[in-house]
Amino acid sequence: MLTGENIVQLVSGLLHWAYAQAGISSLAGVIDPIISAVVMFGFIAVFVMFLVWMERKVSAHMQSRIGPNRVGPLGLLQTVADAIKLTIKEDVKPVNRDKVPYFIAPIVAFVATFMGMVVIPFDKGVVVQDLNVGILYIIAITGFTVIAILTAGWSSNNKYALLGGFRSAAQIISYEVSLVLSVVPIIMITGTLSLSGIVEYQKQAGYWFILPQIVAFLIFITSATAEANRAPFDIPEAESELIGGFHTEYSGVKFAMFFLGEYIAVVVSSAVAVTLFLGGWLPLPYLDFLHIPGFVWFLAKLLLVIYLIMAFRWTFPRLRVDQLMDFGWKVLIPISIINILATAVVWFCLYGKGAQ
Amino acid sequence: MTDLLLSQVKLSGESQFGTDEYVVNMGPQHPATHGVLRLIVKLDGETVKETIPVLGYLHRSIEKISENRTYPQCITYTDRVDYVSAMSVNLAFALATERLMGIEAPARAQWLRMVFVELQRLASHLLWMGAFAGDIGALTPFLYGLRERERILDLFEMTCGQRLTYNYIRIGGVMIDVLPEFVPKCRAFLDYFEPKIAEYEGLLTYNPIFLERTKGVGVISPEVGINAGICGPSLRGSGVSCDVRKQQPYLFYDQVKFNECLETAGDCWSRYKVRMNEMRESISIIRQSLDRLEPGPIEAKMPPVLKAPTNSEIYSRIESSRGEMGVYLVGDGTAKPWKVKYRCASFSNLYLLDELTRGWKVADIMAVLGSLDMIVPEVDR
Amino acid sequence: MGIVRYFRNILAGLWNLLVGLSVTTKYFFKGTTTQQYPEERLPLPVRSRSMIKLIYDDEKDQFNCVACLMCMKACPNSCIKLEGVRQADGKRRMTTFKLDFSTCIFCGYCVEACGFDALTFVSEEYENSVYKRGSLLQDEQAMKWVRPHSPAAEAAPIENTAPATAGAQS
Amino acid sequence: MTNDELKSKLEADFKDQVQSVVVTAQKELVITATVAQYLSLCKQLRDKSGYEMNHLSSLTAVDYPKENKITVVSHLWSYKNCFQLTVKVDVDRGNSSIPTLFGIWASANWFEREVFDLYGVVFEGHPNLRRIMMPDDYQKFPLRKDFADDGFIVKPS
Repeated sequence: MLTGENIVQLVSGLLHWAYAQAGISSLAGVIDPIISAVVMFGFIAVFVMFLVWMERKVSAHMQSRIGPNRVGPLGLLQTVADAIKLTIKEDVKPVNRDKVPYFIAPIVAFVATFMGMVVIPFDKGVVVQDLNVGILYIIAITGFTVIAILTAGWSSNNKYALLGGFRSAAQIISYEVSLVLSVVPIIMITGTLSLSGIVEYQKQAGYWFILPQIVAFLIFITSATAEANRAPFDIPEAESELIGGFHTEYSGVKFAMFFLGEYIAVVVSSAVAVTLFLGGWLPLPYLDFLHIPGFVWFLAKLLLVIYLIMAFRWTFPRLRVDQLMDFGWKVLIPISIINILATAVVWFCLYGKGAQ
Repeated sequence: MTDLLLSQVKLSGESQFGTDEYVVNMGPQHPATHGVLRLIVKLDGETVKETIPVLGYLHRSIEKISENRTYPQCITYTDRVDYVSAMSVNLAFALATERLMGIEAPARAQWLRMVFVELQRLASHLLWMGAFAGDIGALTPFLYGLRERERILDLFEMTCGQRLTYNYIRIGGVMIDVLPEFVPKCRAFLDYFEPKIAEYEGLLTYNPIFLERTKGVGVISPEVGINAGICGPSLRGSGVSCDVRKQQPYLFYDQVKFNECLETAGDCWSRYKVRMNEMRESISIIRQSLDRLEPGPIEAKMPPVLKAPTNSEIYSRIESSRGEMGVYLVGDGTAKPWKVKYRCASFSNLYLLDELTRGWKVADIMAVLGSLDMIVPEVDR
Repeated sequence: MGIVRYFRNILAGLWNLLVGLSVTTKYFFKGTTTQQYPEERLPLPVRSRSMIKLIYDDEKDQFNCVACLMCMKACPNSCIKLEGVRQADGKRRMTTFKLDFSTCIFCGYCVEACGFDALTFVSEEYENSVYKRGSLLQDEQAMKWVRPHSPAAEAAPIENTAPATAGAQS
Repeated sequence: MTNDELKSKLEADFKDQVQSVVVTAQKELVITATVAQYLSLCKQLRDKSGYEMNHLSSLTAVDYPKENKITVVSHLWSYKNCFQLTVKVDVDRGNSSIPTLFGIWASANWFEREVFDLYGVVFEGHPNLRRIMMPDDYQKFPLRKDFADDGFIVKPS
């Protein structure tokens, strides 16, 4: 039967056979992670290009337009063309920039979000590193973006960029709180921080956490949108106010890295949402007789959540910076705390001491 | 202006760590200023301390050029005064000239003018709605607005051959009679368009984010609004009855039934709501005008060369899409006007921007600017 | 009561967000309204003021223009320059006609002022972009246009019904 | 109230505060005042019951080089009583100076700046009398009839 786990075992078997042939079996511990990182990078690059295309198509159809349709079938290669264009484009730099931070910021933005992908389980056993503190790791790693954005805004020597950087710092730090708080009930129920463990729990429990934890799901999606600087929370790069915000002065490859980073952040947060609330690689109820591999289910759910985030972007206006703070601190955080308390009370009543 | 910018550079003398004003120069090229308006914004963090509009980047001296053109030739320039609502400015100039020279346009021409001016109001409000939503961050209504606007422009093109600068409403009548299929097509458009307004409202009106951004922002009180010369839908949002169509009826506006849309709060949301309601009223006016459209001549009998009487002058006002549009003409007995003055709604509405944004956030500048429905060529002329 | 209002506001907000999402979702599944320009071309209305042409009478083998200069006087931007000579038969004929399309605003006064059916708008030719500014200055050969002899095309794009005051002024 | 009634009312109310009240051939009511009468006249027109001209619809100027004068023209409108008045004041072309209406109608601010910019009429007491359309370092006054246009304005043949 074709499952993600089988494929991984097959590939790793082949690799180890190859190591043995080459006589470098002792280096497997070094080469294996490199290979998985490269595979993950290739996957994420292709997937993000697809997402950019998808966003343009989704927005176009929502607006009664056609969207990209010139390069390749249905315009699928449009983003490839754009990526090539961005790569070979002149890198315009402001003269009075702060050179080192200006150079490092896009790299940090890209790497920090990309590192989140490491613990995402695409299928049972298909994960680069199944950390037992997966959620903690993701939340910690994605927090790096704020440093990148603040550095970019500061070092660009541009007033719009600086404003964007400040806004981003305030926003991401505030929404980090509600993001964490919305995840807490899941951790309380499952008693594990490992993403794979949470999916396994949902499999055994027979329901997905979106049912008992719909409030947490909404808060998580909202906070994740804000974390990824997506509309309606895109105030750091609000183009009608701040031109481009923190990336006003970036062009070429550096801009592409910010751009890529934003989309990877969307992928990571959607993947976490799928894992936590939508049962990860589990098939839809009553459809498991189809024997569709788990990673297909995972990707389907992932695209659904990403579509939702895109629909938000193309439907809603943008919040003002102080209203954004109000919303985060006065609505999301209280509700998620109430949610935690309610979950605790209900689960205590149902299961006594706790789920374990 | 340079002095003003230089004065910001000086450090405060009292403390080594004195704070400076954060001066952001928005425009002339900025996504939210709808053209080449420049705003010098002094900030304290995110809070706006002062907004100084710098005008003149689109000053094309239309008033000076018009002094060297004959009266009919001036109409081609009125198209460019407010290109989003060119029919209204055509009408303003044509009406002023007719009153100056004592010409009376025939009834069919008057009804046609009403149809086209109200269609233009729809087109202008649609574009405004899209731009306003875009300023606030919702990008989709812009496309929806343009989609419907295209159909209006198709109606215009079918009739007069142009989509933006029509030169259609002329002195003493209109340029050309409508085609026989115009009336059914126009009615079909109105039937198609009317339910769309509810869709836009579904996207925006009670959207919580939209409400947050517009409710209570940029409040113009009636007294301040009147005193500062705010006019049109922007003043009607404060509850002041100021519709020229009601107060000083021109064309046949006294013969059609329509409501003057008023809101009381005076904030951005009220101004938005007034314009959305005005679209519905415009549909009703167009329907009534189409009903009353009867065959007849479309232009008055006029001398081949139009000359204004010596020492004659006229100040004639209409309600254009953006508010009160006045044309002041002074005739000197020749075929060319001695003086032309366009009193434009955008110019007087923009005046209050500083007061409305002071103490608010940067993003509110865009909301207020958008809600005032400002068109830069009309400001600068 | 404050708490009730707090939650009611949140729920009402969520509902109105859903209303907005329903509009965009509806259009997501509806067709598009875009035309793909170079491949799909919409026919322009016959009255469309797209390009000004000088009518050439191929039966008489001459332009209809008699160089009465009415169009030149009517033009608000003085972008028309033309000259004419009195021929041996006593009739005036246009010799050179220059229209600077870089300053022309397609107001239509010249076509309306023309009393000799010499100028017309054509709706077929509307791609007026050029690579060099100089090529916007067109002469009578570039603007030469022979009216098709099919009856359908007999209807002139813009009939000469506009106010007579358009021209005849200095 | 017809224009003629209004005219006699105006003449009665502002007997020595105006130079003349005329109903033009175009049926418009035009008040002519001197520079000295101008400010108090406008203030009374705004405040006096029965007039309440609370809306300064437009303020502009007309240049008459032959008579060596610039006429500052204000168009007033009363939202309450729904009638229109035109107030004209002649100022000298060379040394033009006139009190500002900013204290009466705030909208006069930019209108007067525009008139200053394009005609060179100085409004005394104006809070911010700078050029508004033309560049700050511009020297000429473009809407004056003797403006040398430097070939910018194409005159029709």
